[in-house]
Amino acid sequence: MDNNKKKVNEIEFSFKEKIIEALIFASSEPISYNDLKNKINDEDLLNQILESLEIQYSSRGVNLLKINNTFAFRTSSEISEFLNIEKVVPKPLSRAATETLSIIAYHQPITRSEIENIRGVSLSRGTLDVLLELGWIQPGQRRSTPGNPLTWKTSNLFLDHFGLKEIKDLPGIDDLKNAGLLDKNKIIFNDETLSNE
Amino acid sequence: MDNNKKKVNEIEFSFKEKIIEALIFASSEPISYNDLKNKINDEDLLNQILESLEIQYSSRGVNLLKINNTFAFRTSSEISEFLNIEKVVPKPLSRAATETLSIIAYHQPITRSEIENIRGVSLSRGTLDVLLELGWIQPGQRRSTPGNPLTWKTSNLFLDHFGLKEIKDLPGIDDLKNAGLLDKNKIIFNDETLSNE
Amino acid sequence: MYFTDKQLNDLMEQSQNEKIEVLSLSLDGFEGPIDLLLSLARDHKIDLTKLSILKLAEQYLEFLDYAINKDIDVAAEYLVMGAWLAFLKSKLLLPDDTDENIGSAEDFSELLEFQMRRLEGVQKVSKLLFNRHQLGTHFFKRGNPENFNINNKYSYSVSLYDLIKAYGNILTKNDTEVITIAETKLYSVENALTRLKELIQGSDEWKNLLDFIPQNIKNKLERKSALASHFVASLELVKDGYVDLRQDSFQDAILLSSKKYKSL
Repeated sequence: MDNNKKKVNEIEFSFKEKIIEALIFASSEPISYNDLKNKINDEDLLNQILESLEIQYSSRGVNLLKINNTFAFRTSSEISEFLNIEKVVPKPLSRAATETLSIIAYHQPITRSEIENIRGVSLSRGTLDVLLELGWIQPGQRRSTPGNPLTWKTSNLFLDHFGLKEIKDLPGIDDLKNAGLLDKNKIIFNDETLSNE
Repeated sequence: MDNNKKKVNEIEFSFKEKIIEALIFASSEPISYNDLKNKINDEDLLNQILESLEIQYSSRGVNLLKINNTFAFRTSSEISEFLNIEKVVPKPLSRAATETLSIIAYHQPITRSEIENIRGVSLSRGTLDVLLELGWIQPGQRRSTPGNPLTWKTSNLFLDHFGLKEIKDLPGIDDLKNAGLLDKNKIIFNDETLSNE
Repeated sequence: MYFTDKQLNDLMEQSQNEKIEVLSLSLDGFEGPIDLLLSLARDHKIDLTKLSILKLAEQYLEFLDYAINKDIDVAAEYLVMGAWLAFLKSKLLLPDDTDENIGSAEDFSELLEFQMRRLEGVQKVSKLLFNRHQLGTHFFKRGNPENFNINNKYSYSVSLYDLIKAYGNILTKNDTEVITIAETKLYSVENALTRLKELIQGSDEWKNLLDFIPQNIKNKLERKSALASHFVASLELVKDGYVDLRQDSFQDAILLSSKKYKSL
C-alpha cells in the first residue's frame, strides 16, 4: 500500500517535472516562478522539481539558470568557444553607456544626478535611451527626497544577458563595497555650490 | 592502459555530446545532419551521440526529433496535449494601441474623448478592446460631467508586466527628455535665442 | 579620438618642451575632468591611495594650459575643475596659518581622491562586466521557441521602452506649443563678458560675482543662465589675464577683482 502510494507520487512528480521542463525549455525568454506555480499549484513540489532539473542539467550542454526569480535554459558557457552559431554581433556601446550601465548596476537604485556625480560629467542625451532600448535598465521607485527624482535599476534581461543570477553576483561588487566606493553621498560639485543666490 | 583510453574517450564523447546538444537547442530551425557532421568530423561518433541524446531525452518533457535528416528538440506530445500548445507568434502591439496605452498610463483616469483629443485622431473600436483583453486597462469611475463618460485606468497586471511598483514610477516628462526620448528639445536654442546674436 | 597612455605621455612631454608639431589633439577622448585626472595619475603611475594632489594639480593645469594654447575647445567643466585645482595648489604651496579655511582644501583633496577612486572602480568593474560571457555571443537561448499560452496575455509584445517612447512621440508631435519655452532668453556668455568687462574696469577691491548679475531678471531660468554665463565669463577673463578670481571655501562667495590690471 505504502509502496503503491510512493509509486503514484513518483509518477506524479515525473509528470509534473516534464511539464515544468517543457515550459521552460520551449521558451526563449525566462519564465517567472509565478507562471510556473500557476501550472502546478504546489510550491513545495515546484521547488523540488526545479532543484531536480537544475541538477540533472548541470552537466549537460544546456543548463537550467535561475535569474532572479525567473528560469531559463541556456547553452553551457563551458562550450561557448565551440558553438559558432550565427551570432548577432551587438553594436558596441559607447564608453559613456557602458560606464553608465555599470554605475546603475553596482549602485542601484540610483538617480540621474547621482550617476552624473560619479562620472563627474553630465549625462549626454541618448545614453539612458540606449540602455532602456536594450531593455537592460528600468525605472525604480522614486526617491522621497525633494523633487522625487526617478531612480534607475537593472532588469532581469540585464542579468540574463550577462549570465548573472542576481545583482550580488556582479563581478567585483564586494571589492567596491569593501573599499567604500559604493557610497553615493559624497559630492564635490553640485548645483547648490553655484546657485547660492 | 586500455582503461585509460576508454576514460579519455568517454570524456571526449561527453564533451562533443554537449556541443551537439547545445547546437540543436540554440539553432533557430531544425539543424541538418551535415551541419552537425561539420562540427564533429566523425560520422560514427556523431551517430552515437545522436542516438544517445535521443534515448536520454525520450522520457523527458522535451524529445529529440529527427525530421528528414534534420534534428530539433520539441515538447513531448504527451505534455503538449496537456499544455494546449498554441502556435501563437507574439506580435507587436499596434501603434494606436501602444500610444493609447501610454496616454492612459500617463493621464489616468482619462475618458475616451480625452484620449482622442491628445492623439488627435479618433479611437477605433478595437484599440481599447485589445488593451482590455490583455488586462492592462480597466474602467475607472465615471466623470461627473454631462453624459457621465466612463474613464479608463491601468491595472495591476499592467504594473506587473512593465515591472513597475506604482504608476508614479513611470519616467516623467523631464526624465523622458533627459533620456533623449523627446527629440524636439532643442527648444531653448531656437529662433529667438539664435536671432539675438 | 582617444589617446593611449603612451600618446598622452608623449603629449605631456611635448607640451613641456614646447617644440612640437601641432597635433590634432582634443579632449574628446575623456569623459570629463575626473576621467582626465585619472588618466594623468595612471600615466605618471601615481598611486591613488598615496595621491599627491599637488603633483596631479600641476599636471592637470599644465595639460589644460597646453590645450588652451593649442586652441582646443575646452569645456567649462574642465575650467571649473582647473580653477579648483589652482586654488588647491596655492593653498598647498602657501599654507596660511591665519586662514581658517585651510581645512576645506584638505576636504577637497580627500573628496577628489575619493571621486577618482570611485570612478576608477567603476571603470574596472565595467571591464569585468563586459568581459563576461554574454547572451547571444557566448551562450545562447532556445533558438526555435515553441509558444505555450502560459497565460494568453503574451500574444502581443510591448516593452516599457516601446510604451514610453510612444508617449514621447505623442508629446513631441503635439507639443508644438511647448516651443513657447523658446521665449525664454538665455543670458549669453558674450553678453556677460561685455557686461563684466565694463563693470569691473578700474575696480580695485574684491567684489562678489553675484553682485555683477543683472538684478532685474524675473525669469528663473534666465537668472540661472545669467549666473552661469557670468561665471564662465569670469573664468574667461581670468584666462585672458584681465581679472583675479578667488573663493575662500566652498560655501563662500566667488570674488573677483581687476586690481592688478588697471587697463582693460
